[in-house]
This record gives sequence, C-alpha cells and structure tokens, in this order.
Amino acid sequence: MIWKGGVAGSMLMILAACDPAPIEPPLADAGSIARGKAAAQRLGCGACHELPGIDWPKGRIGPSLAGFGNRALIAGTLPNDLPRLAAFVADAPSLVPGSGMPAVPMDAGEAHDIAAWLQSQRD
Amino acid sequence: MRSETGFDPALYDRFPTKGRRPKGEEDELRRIWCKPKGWEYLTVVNNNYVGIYYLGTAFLFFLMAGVLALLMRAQLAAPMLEILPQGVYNQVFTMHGTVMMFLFAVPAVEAAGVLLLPQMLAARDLPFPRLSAYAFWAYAVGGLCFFASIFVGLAPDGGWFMYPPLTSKTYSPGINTDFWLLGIGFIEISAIAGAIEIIVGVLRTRAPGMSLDKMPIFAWSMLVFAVMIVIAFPSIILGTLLLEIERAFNWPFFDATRGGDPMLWQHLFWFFGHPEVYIIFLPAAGMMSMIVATVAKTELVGYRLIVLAMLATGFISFGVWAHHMFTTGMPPMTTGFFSAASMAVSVPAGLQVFSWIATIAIGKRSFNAPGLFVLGSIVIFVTGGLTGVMVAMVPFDWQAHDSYFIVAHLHYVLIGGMVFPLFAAFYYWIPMVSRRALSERLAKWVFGLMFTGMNIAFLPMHLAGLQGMPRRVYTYLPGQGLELPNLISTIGAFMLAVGVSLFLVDLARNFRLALDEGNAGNVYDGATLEWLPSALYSTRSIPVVRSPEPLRDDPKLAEDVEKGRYFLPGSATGLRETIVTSPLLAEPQYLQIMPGPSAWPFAAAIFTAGFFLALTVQAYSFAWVSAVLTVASVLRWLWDTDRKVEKGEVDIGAGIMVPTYVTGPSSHGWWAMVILLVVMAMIFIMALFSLAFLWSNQPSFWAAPPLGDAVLISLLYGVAFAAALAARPLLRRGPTWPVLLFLVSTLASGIALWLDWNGWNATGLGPEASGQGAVIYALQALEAFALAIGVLMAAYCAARAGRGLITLPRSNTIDLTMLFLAYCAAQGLTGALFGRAFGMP
Amino acid sequence: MILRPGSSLSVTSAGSGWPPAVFDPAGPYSEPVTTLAWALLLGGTAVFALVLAALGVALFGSAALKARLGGEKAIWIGGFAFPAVVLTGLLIWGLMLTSSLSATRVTGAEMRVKIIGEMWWWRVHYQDAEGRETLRDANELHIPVGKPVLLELETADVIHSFWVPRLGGKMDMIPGRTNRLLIQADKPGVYKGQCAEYCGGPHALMGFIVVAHTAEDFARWKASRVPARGEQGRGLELFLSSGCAACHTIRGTPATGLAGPDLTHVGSRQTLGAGILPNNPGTMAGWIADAQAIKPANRMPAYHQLSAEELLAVSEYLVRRK
Amino acid sequence: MRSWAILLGGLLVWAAHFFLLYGIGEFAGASTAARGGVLILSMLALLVDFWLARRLITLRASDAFGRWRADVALGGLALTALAVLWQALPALIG
Repeated sequence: MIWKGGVAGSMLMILAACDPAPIEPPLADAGSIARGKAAAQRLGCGACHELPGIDWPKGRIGPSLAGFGNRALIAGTLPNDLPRLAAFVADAPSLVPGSGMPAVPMDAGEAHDIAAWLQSQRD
Repeated sequence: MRSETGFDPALYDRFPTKGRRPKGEEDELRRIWCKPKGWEYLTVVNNNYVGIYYLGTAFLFFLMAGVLALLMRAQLAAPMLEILPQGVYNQVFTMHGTVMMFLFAVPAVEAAGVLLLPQMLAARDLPFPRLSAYAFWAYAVGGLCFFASIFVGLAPDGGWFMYPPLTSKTYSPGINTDFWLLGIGFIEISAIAGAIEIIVGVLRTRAPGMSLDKMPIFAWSMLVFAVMIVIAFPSIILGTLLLEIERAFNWPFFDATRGGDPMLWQHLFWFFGHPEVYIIFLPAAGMMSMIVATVAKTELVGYRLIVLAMLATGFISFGVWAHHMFTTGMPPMTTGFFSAASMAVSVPAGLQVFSWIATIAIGKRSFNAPGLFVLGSIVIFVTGGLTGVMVAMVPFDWQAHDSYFIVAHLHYVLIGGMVFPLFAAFYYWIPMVSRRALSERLAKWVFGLMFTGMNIAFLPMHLAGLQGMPRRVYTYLPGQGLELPNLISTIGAFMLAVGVSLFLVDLARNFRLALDEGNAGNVYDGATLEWLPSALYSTRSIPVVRSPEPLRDDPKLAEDVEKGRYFLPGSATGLRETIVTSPLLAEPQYLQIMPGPSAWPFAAAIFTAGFFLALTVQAYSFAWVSAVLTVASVLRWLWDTDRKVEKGEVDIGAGIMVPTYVTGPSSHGWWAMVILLVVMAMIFIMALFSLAFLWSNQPSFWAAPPLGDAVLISLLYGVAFAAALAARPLLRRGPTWPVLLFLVSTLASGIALWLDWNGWNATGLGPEASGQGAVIYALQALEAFALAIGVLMAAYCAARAGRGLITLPRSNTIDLTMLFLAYCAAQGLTGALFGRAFGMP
Repeated sequence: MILRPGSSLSVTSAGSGWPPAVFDPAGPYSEPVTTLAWALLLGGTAVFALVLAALGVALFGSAALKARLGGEKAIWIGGFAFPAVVLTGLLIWGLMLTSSLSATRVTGAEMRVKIIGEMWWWRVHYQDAEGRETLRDANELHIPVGKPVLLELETADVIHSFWVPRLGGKMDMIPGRTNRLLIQADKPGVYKGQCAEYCGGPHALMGFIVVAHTAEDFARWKASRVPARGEQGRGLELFLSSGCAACHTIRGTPATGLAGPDLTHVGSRQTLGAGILPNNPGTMAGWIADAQAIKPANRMPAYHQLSAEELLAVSEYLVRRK
Repeated sequence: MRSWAILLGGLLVWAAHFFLLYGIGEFAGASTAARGGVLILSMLALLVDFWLARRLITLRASDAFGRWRADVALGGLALTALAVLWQALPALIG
C-alpha cells in the first residue's frame, strides 16, 4: 500500500515531466492529497509541526502548517509552488541553508504527495 | 413451637387486640417523634430524615462522578485529543473510580438501609440514631471536601487502587495522595459506623415474630452487606494507615529496597476491594428480589435459595481477592485457588438470577418503571457475570487484565448489578417518601436511554481491550483501530447521561418530600411492612409478623396496625422507644429507650472531618484541636445515654411486660461493642498478616526478635485482662470497684506495651530500618491507640461514677468498658507474642 | 539488515487493530489463549442467549413452560447444576493451560532477555545462556522466530506491566521481584506492546515493539550490534557538551549516562519516545528539541537552547547510530 | 450461636479450607508435600461437609424455622462441597 502510493506518485511526476507545458491545477488530485496526509502522519512530521487534521503529535518546535496553502512563501524565502515545496519537504537544508528542518528520508512520490496535501490546506 | 428466649409464642395470639385505644395515644406519638423546624434539620437523628439526606448526598456523588466520566469519554472520543491534559485526566479517572465506589455505591446502599430497614422491620428507628446521624454528616462533609480537591488540582492521581510505589512519597510527593488516604480512610470509618448500626438493627429490632425465615430479603442482604463491611473494610483502613505512615514518617511497609513489599498493599487493598464489589451488589440484589416479586404480583420463588446465595456470596467473595493479581507472578497453584473461588462465587449469582426469572415466570408480566429496570438489570448483569467467568480463567486474564475488556466487564457488573437496581428502587420506593410517584411515561424514556446508552458505551470496550488498549490511559495513538470503538463508547456514554438527566427532570417535576404523612403510598402493591401506613414514628403499632409477605397474607393488617391493635400502640415511657427482639425468632426482649435529636453527633462529625482535612493539608495544630473537640463532642453525646427510666417494666401491648433497661450479652449496646471489637480485631489481624507476609517474602531483611521479656509481658497483659473482666461482677459492691479495676487494667496494659516497645528498641531495630521494624512498631501503635481509647473510657466511667450516673447493680457503661479493656489486653498480648514468633532462632 | 519505513518489518505493519490482537496470535504462548478466548466468547454468548431465552419464556411463554421455569427445581438446574458442569470443565482447561504457559517450566534452551520498566520506557538487556549481559538496548526487542524467549521482568521505579498481546499474556514488573514470562513469535514481523499497569503521567504513551526475524536475519542483526570506535565530529561534540551524555550512553564514546535509554544503536530503532513516533531525522530533531510537546511529563527536558544548526548536527549524528 | 453454626456450617468449612490453602500457597510454596497437604485438607473438608449433611438429614427438625434452617444449610453444604472440590484441583493440575 505504501509502495503503491510511492509508485503512483512517481508516475505522476514522470507524467508531469513529459508534458512540455503543464497546466498546474489549483489543487492536486484527491488521491495524492490523501496519500500526502497519511505520509505526513507516518513520517511523524507532527514531532515538530502542528498539522491540520492530525491530532498528534502537535510539535511546537516548527511552525504550524495549518492553512499552508494560503502562504506565499516557504520558510519565508521560496515561492510556495508544488515542485519547490516537495523538494523542501524532503530536503530543507539544501534549499534553505540554516533551516532547522532536517532532510527527511522519503521518496519523490511521498514528497510530492505531502506537498500537495499541504497546499490543499486553505482557510 | 419453639422459643428462643423463654417468651411464649402463644402470646402472639392476643393480637390484634380488640376494643378502642385511648384517645391521646397517637397524638403523643406524634409529639414525641415531632418534625424538625429550622436549624433542627441539622440535628435531626430520625432515620427518615437521615436516610433521605444520605441517599440524596450519595446520588449527588453519582452525578458528579458521572460528569467526570463524561469528561473522560470526551477526551477519549478520538486519539490524542487534549480536552483533558494528561495530569488532569489522571486525577479525573482516579476520582471517578474512587467517588463511584466509596462516595456513591457503598453510601447509597447504606442510605437505602437507613431509610428502608426500620420501615421494613416495623421498628420505630434504627437502634443508634445518633450514630447514623454522625455517620452521615461525617461522610457528607468529608466527601464533599474530598471531592473539592479536584477543583484546585489537588485530587489524587494514583488510580482508585493507589498502588505503591507510585503513590509513595518518592513518586507522588504532593498532598494529592494524602487526600485519598486520609479522605477515604475517614469515609470508611463512617461506613463501618453505618454497618454496626445495620447489623444490630436487622438482628435486634425486627417486629415480633419476624423470624429469620420471614425477614424481607432486603434485610437479609443488608445484614450480609454490613457483616462484609465489618470484615473487609478493616483491611483497607489498615492499608491506608500504613501507606500514610510510610509517606509521613518513612516507615518502609511497601518499599522493597528496605524489606517492605508493594505486593503487601495489593493484598490488603484487594482483600477489601473485591468483597467491595459484592458489598455493593448484594443490597442491590436484595432490592431486586423485593421489587421483582411485587412487580410480578406474586411471592418470591426460591426465597431460601436467595438467602443461601447471599450468605454464600458473603463468604466466597473473601476468597477471590487475588484474581486482581493474576499477572503479578504468583505461582500457578495459588492462582488456581483464586480461579476456583472466582468460579464458585458466580454460582450463587446464578441462583439469584434464576430465582428472579422463576418469579417472573409464575407472576404477571408487567413493564412498569421498576419492572423495566429489573429486566434491564438482569440482562446487563448476566453479561457482566459471563465476562467475569471469562476473566476468572487465569490464561485469559493474562490478556484481558488491565485492558479495556476489564473496564467493560466491571461496568456491566456494577451498572447491571447496582445502578439499574438502584433506579428500580428509586421508582419503587419513592412513593413511600414523596407525595407523588414518578412518571411512568418518562420512566420508559429514562430506561430506554440508559439501557441503550449503557450498552453502546460499554460493549465496544470489550473489543478495544482485545485490540490491546490498556486501562487508565489518557489517550491512545492513532492507527491501531481504536478510533471507532472509542467514538461509539463516547456516544453511548452521553446517551446514558441524557437518560440520567431525564430522570432528574422527573425528580424535579414529581418528587415532593412527604416523610410524615400524605405520601403516595403503596402504588405497586408491595406486601412487606414498609408499605404499612406510617408517619415519622414509623407505624402506629408494631405488628406481629406471621409470614414473609404479611400484607398479602393478612389483608386486614394495615387497618389493625393503624388502629393500634398491635404492639406498642402508644408510647410506654413518654420517650422515643422501640422493641428489641431476639436475633433468630424475633421474640420481644425489652424496650429500648432511644435518644432524640442532638447537635453533638453533628458537631462530632464536623470536627472529625476537620481533623482529617487538617492532617491532609498539614495544619497540625488545627488538627489536634479538632481531635480534642471531636472526643469532647462524642463524650457529651454519650453523657445523656445509658440512663434508667422510672418504670422498670412496661406493658408493650396486650399486657405483655418487658424491662426498659437490660445489660449484658442481650443488650443492643453489648452487640454493638462486640462488632466494634471485631472491626478492631480485623484491623489487627491484617497487621499480623502483614508481618507474616513480609517475613515470608523479604527474609533477607529479618532481624532476630527479643525474647527474654515475653513472659513478663504476657503476665502483665494477663493481669490487665483479668482486672477488666472482674469489673462487671464487682460493680455490685459499688461503682468505685470497677473504676479501680479499670485503672489497674489500663496500667498493666500500658506497662506491658512499654516493655514490648522497650524490648524491640533494645535490639536496635527501628521503625524506619526495615519492613519488619515498621510493622512491629505499627502493631504497637495500634495497641497504643486502642489503649488510649481505653483510658478515655475508663476516665469516662470514673466521671460518671463521680456524678452517680452508674446504674446498679449492672451498668452498660461498665460492661462496655470492660469488654473494650479486656480486648485491649488480648490484642496487646497477641501482638507481642506474634511479633516475637517470626524470626525466632 | 536495515529496517526502513515501508519494509515488511516496519512498525506500520504492526497491525491496524483488526483482527483484534488477542484474536490474532503469532506464537505458541498466545495461540492456546486465543482458542480459549474463542471458546469463552462463543460459550458465553450461548449461555447469554439461554438466559435471555429463559427470560423470554418467563415473560411471554406458554403457561406450561412458565410453570416449569417457575420453581426451585429450575433454579437448581439453571443456577447450580449447569454451572457446576460447565465451570468444572472450564476450570480444568484453565488450570492446564496456566501450568503449560507459565514460565515455571523452562528448558534452558530459551533466549534470555532482561527487560526493566522505567517511567515511561523500557531497558532491554540481552543475555547469553548463563544470564550474562551481552547487549543493551531500549524500547525494542529483537528475537528470532520459532524460538521461545524467556523474559526476566524487573522495574527501576514503580510497577509496570509488559504486554505484547500477539505473543503472550502480560506480566507485571514489581519492585523487589523478578517475574518471568515466555513469549515466542512464529512469523517474522513487528509486534506492538504497551505498558498495561498504570504507572502515572504518560503511562498511555509507554509503548514497545518486538521485532521477530528469520534466523538468518537475526544473526545478521546481532552481528551488526557493534559500538562505534574512535568516533568524532560535531554531532558527538555537541552531544557531549549539551548535557545529553549525563543521561545517555553511547558505547565507544565518553557518553555513559544511565538515566535514559542507551543510544548506541538508536538510529536503527523503528520508534522514538518508547514506541510512539517513527524514527527519522525529522522526528529525532523534533524529539530532542521539545520532547515535552510530544510526550508530556516524560523525563527528557526540551532542548530549546540548541541552534538550528546544532540541532541538525546532533540529530543527524544520532540517526546514524545504527 | 448453634443456629448460626448450623446455618453457616458448610460456608465455615469452606472458609477454613480456603484460607488454609491460601496459607499453604503463600507460605509453603507448591512442593509435593504442599500439594499433598492441599489434598488432605480437601478430603477433610469434604468429610466434614458430609458429616454435617448426614446430621442435618437424620435430625430432621420439627418446626418451620428449624426446617428452613436445615434447608439453607444443606444448600450451603452442596455449594461449598463443589467449591472445595474445585479448590483441590489446582493441587492436581498446575
């Protein structure tokens, strides 16, 4: 089930890469969003962040991610678009040096799903 | 026809008497047993009032503990919620269990006993009305203060079972735990006071002719209940005492690193804790048996089997305590004994259930309010009983123990076995004390909501437990499949709460207190004596009982009783009085003069509560002042009692003459003292068990006892014993003699105790040194405490002798002091020898 | 073998609660109890149905049936004879099972592990056949499949209870005593456990996992348990200088604290915080920086004084302690 | 007192039996001797139960209360004999 999610995510990425002019939909598909939430829960992102719709843990060390879809910038520096958010989620230090958020091992599909889920969080 | 006391049963045939009774008789009764006014509502001692106060307070605790349950269910509705933070939740679950068990369940049934027993037995009141008042006020004030601890975050948080070392000073440094230990220890004292009252009441104040085989089942159940309290509660009193001493003075009773043992607490706790469940269940079952027969409009099938079942439960429930400890690593053979006893105790429960079903079968089908609750109770209780058999199986218990399966099981047992019967009892007996009965229409809703809510709340918990959800968790992690069962449970809990709220609405609409006259009366057509027309003095005259269901078997009984054609149609002495009868066959023995309203029991209760509360918050000077005031109040309340009245013998009806003052083993005071001594002996026996237990489990910490002084100590205690016993016969020569002998007795015991203490002290073993030392000195402390009371009693005798208040040639005051001092000597001797016997070279 | 999230032996495969753990046994010390549980459940349901039927007859039955039910004979049969027969059988079954599952019968061929309960986590001391300690770990027990494991259960503070429902019943950890429990897994997998005796504070969050490997995997796992030698680097420096070493041991380094879990192989564990969080660089950093937010009242303080860079260095260092 | 002794006879036997057994388990362990002790005590308890039952049946009481007392006592003896039997099982199995 986890693998399936990963594979499906990767497929999506490949498809997106093949298309020369991708029209970025306002929201990713529902499956991706749901998988993203599950992945965030499984990876324990809540250890540092308050996550919308996830009761526990509610970490206080990182910012709350509620309403993340409304934010213009990631970590106050990068534009909040899907590819960049996905990359940041998986490996923050390489995009924003000095960030306290460590690189978290996950595959590209998971990163994409999590990013999609976060962007779907709008107030 | 046999006789127990020499009373000729043929004399019963003189009743009902013929002819009209003199005019003023009933008015005099009404004057003697008058209604309280204003402040007198606090000093009232009549069982009708005290019973209602008692029941109302217990029900209040039910509601408050129920609110705590709802808070917990809200917190557990979904994983990792923060409605109640961890620390608060731990306090809330501890309080829920503690309050439900100690402040609701036991007091509620005890209250029902106080309210109903005198009416059922056709006594004017219970034999010690002031003691009832004291027990109630101590419970109410102490209980409310205890409950209030949760509002200031000081509530105990170690679980209702308070296992050390979690509750030791090291791991629970706050006073939260002390609130539990002192608060509950204190409330147990109140429960014991009530139990003494009930035992003597049931055995000695029954209507003439009401032999044991004609006694209402509820009275039987209350008798077994009260005896069980007397045997079981001392264990927890000792436990709380030891744990509090460990916390306050560092005596290591339960500290395994210093020769104590935390398992000792578990034994002491559950030796009380499991019988406690039956203590709660039996009176409720007694109510069920009464209600089920009335509702079915028939006689109770299997009366004698139910009595047998209750007696058997009373015994066997003392052999099941360790089934709470199957996972503590006890050897298989020992767990086997407890497993077998746990199975055995389910047999009498089955007998009762089948008796109820049999009664329903021969009776008329009826779904009125009490009937519905009876049926609901049977269904729920049987479920709980069956899961009980499951967890009595040791291997299954290894899985189920301390999981939500147990939470489900115990709520099925207690709600089915106690709460539903109590609600049935509310509907059934409220017409006895209220101007209007409760609404039958609303009752269907109350029942429907409570029954469905209860099952929706607790059925899924079986599953949650088998999924691996432990008890006493403030939250659970997502992703274990626990979300759905917990959400369903929460919904059910709130349904149950809506049902109870609806009952409150019904109470508000229809309950109008009418203790004296003008109550709704016998709406369900009950056949026992509480349905005789009555007022504050109980029934106008006290009937001769010729069958278990006298109202059904003698349709004229109510009228004859009301017209004064039976015993004691008026007041024989112009005072409050009731007939004391013999324990087996209820033959009239003497007329007891009863004390009336008094502020002193109330004052004593307030000061007792103040004493324990002050100890908890460590306001020691205030505590000692309260202690002194308590003793003063109790002595002042006793001062008026034990007086002879002018008429030595009176006519209690149809020319039957009985004495008004009786001493010795047939007096009710003697009985109460003996029961009190049983309580004290049980406390002491549990302390002796503690010593033996530590000796067996912590041998490496054992020190050799002193031996050389044993003979002298035995001799002195022997002298103390003999001196006390000699007091009774020598009273004939004047009151100075017993007072002198009491002085000798206390002195001899005191010296013996000092020698005992000195002997141990000389070995170098201190109370803080090891578990052995702690128990040895605790035994001596118990003896010192008993002796201090003995000294007080001796001084009281001296004071009464000085005022010429000792009756001659026999006096109850002297008798009771004699019993107490003789007991003190025996206890001291046992303790000294037992302590020396363990670890002898 | 490296246990990555998502592999078949990860904690996420440890069950979704269905079938219920007690009805999903995975070894010879839980299997017979499951059989018993089924028997009790079905038998209990049958008896319940019988009582309901009797109640139904009492209420709605024909006069003849009612009369048969409404006497002392029926009470004796239903309330005495029937339970006497059924319960005798049950009791014998229960006693036999108790005796065969108890750790009183030990052959000496078992793998031995001492587990010590702490507020609110578990020390795991692997032992050899003579009872000598061979390896220390925490919150996670690795066992080979098909081999009984004798657990010696102790506590360092209050009473805890060790319970991995799919592998066996529970057993309390009591001060001053060593209780023994046998467990065994017959299939490789991860089995969740939790403290079952209320131990104060975050008792609800005192989890545990048992990882059962095939014999080869277990041998490989065992061989990989070697402490680091001559480690250096910023992560270790910070670990030592920030006070972590006062409570934690990392063998092969100067960190020898004993109050908290041994961290020599913390990176290879599947969970953090005693069975409650997945273990990855993110959760590691979050746990170090503010464990109180995750598991309130646990004994690990929040390390707010670490800078972002320092936090990353320490957590990365720890994640690498495979 | 005599009435109570008759009424509670079986139950008292059970209580003595149970607490002696517990004492053996707690203080003497589960050795073969201890198991033997359990079995001997159980035999004794059953014998006493049997003797009490015989006495009750042969000395059939004449009045209503006496008969009632004997009935309850006999029931108690039956119940506790079963309980004593169960209690003895752990010495044989386990």
